[in-house]
Amino acid sequence: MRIRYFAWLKQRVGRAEEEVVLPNEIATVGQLKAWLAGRYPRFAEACAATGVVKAAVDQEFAEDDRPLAGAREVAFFPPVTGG
Amino acid sequence: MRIRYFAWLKQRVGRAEEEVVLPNEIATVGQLKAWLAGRYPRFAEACAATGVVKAAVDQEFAEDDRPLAGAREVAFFPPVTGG
Amino acid sequence: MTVRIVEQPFDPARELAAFARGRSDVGAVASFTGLVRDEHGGERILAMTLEHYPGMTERQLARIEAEARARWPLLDALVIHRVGRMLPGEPIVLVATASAHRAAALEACAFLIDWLKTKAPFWKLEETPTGARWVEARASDDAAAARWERREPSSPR
Amino acid sequence: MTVRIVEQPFDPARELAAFARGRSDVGAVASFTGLVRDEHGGERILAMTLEHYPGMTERQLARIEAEARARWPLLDALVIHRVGRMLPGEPIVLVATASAHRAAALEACAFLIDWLKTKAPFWKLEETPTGARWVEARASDDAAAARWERREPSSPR
Repeated sequence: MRIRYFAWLKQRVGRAEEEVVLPNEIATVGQLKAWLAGRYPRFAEACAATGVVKAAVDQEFAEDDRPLAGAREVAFFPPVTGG
Repeated sequence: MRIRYFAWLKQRVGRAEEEVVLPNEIATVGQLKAWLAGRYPRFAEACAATGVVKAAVDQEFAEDDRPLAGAREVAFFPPVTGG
Repeated sequence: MTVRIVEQPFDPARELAAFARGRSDVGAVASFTGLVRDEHGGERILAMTLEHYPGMTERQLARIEAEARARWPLLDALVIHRVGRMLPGEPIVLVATASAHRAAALEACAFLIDWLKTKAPFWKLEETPTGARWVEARASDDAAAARWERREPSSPR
Repeated sequence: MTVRIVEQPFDPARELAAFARGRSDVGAVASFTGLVRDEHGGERILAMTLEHYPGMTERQLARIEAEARARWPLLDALVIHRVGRMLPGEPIVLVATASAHRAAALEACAFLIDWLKTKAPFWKLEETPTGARWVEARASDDAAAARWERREPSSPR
């Protein structure tokens, strides 16, 4: 599975994207977030603040309870600020 | 005093403007309207319908109770439809 | 801040290109253009003539524009209204507003066109294949303008 | 109906000149342009970089635009959003809408920019004299977007 990071989360994690092989027990966006937080302390910091880390699964906004089954790409990013 | 007519009221009255000398008893916009209605039957028709004849005194919108004292120009026109 | 009545065709894109140009304190520009349509109420429109009340028109537009500036923090505003005879596809009116942030620009632009439609002395005469007819005022325009009414002495009627 | 992400500067006036051109069924065109300001929160802004999520951005913009067309009788709609590094005074985004009557054009234009601001994956990085900083999302943008929320399955999140 491909994981992508945008804006300042990319800087916190130190990379724009990576390929990961998930352990079987990681079944939702929330579980993936927690798993990545274990690898990147500064990602964990961001996740500790409410509403600061948003996610998309296969380019669709997704909440923590969104299942990962079949997903090819998961992205994490701060709230959007375009326009 | 100068009286001006716009849009289809101008066509009804048959003129765009005229100079009139008002009888002393004509003191308000409403009285002027009634006086002009006596001269122009098709102006009278229009006045009979509610809200169809609007007025301005010296280029400011005015209601029927607006006094005419000191006024130089009174205009009558249908509701505006610009923009 | 500019209000103009014009008798010749004007180009909204060209006006917008010049509007608020070179001002880097402007973060938001909103615009509205009204154009002559080729159809109205099921009848074909061949041409449209805008009559107005010279003098009062400019006064009312200036007043409406001043009211917009009093209500919103505008950095610039522009109102151009054409008068005379025009053809389908030609612009009748352009309203543009500039502000630091978008809410002021968007709201002031809607306000300006809503109030212009009910408070500025213009009248539309449509030419159809069966003759000319004066456009009737619409209750929906009064309702749109009333959204912006406030009970304050400063408010233009 | 067009949605474009562009990496080079674009000219809103030129885009508007081409928008809905030659269509005499259009009676109303509304537009909104967002530009880079030279100041934010009391600090001077030297430049702004817009990052986005290629693929998802286009998808979200197309969805928002389709939602606007479902809600209002639009004859045309245009969304152009720039990405990359830009300077104060340069346009970031252009939204334009065309309809027969003004309410649809004005409302759809406000809707498009409000939803774009909260539902399209763009992020702003400001360069100031003291360094670069990511712009924080504003609660007022969420509030503006929420005005347009409806509890319907067709509504994008």
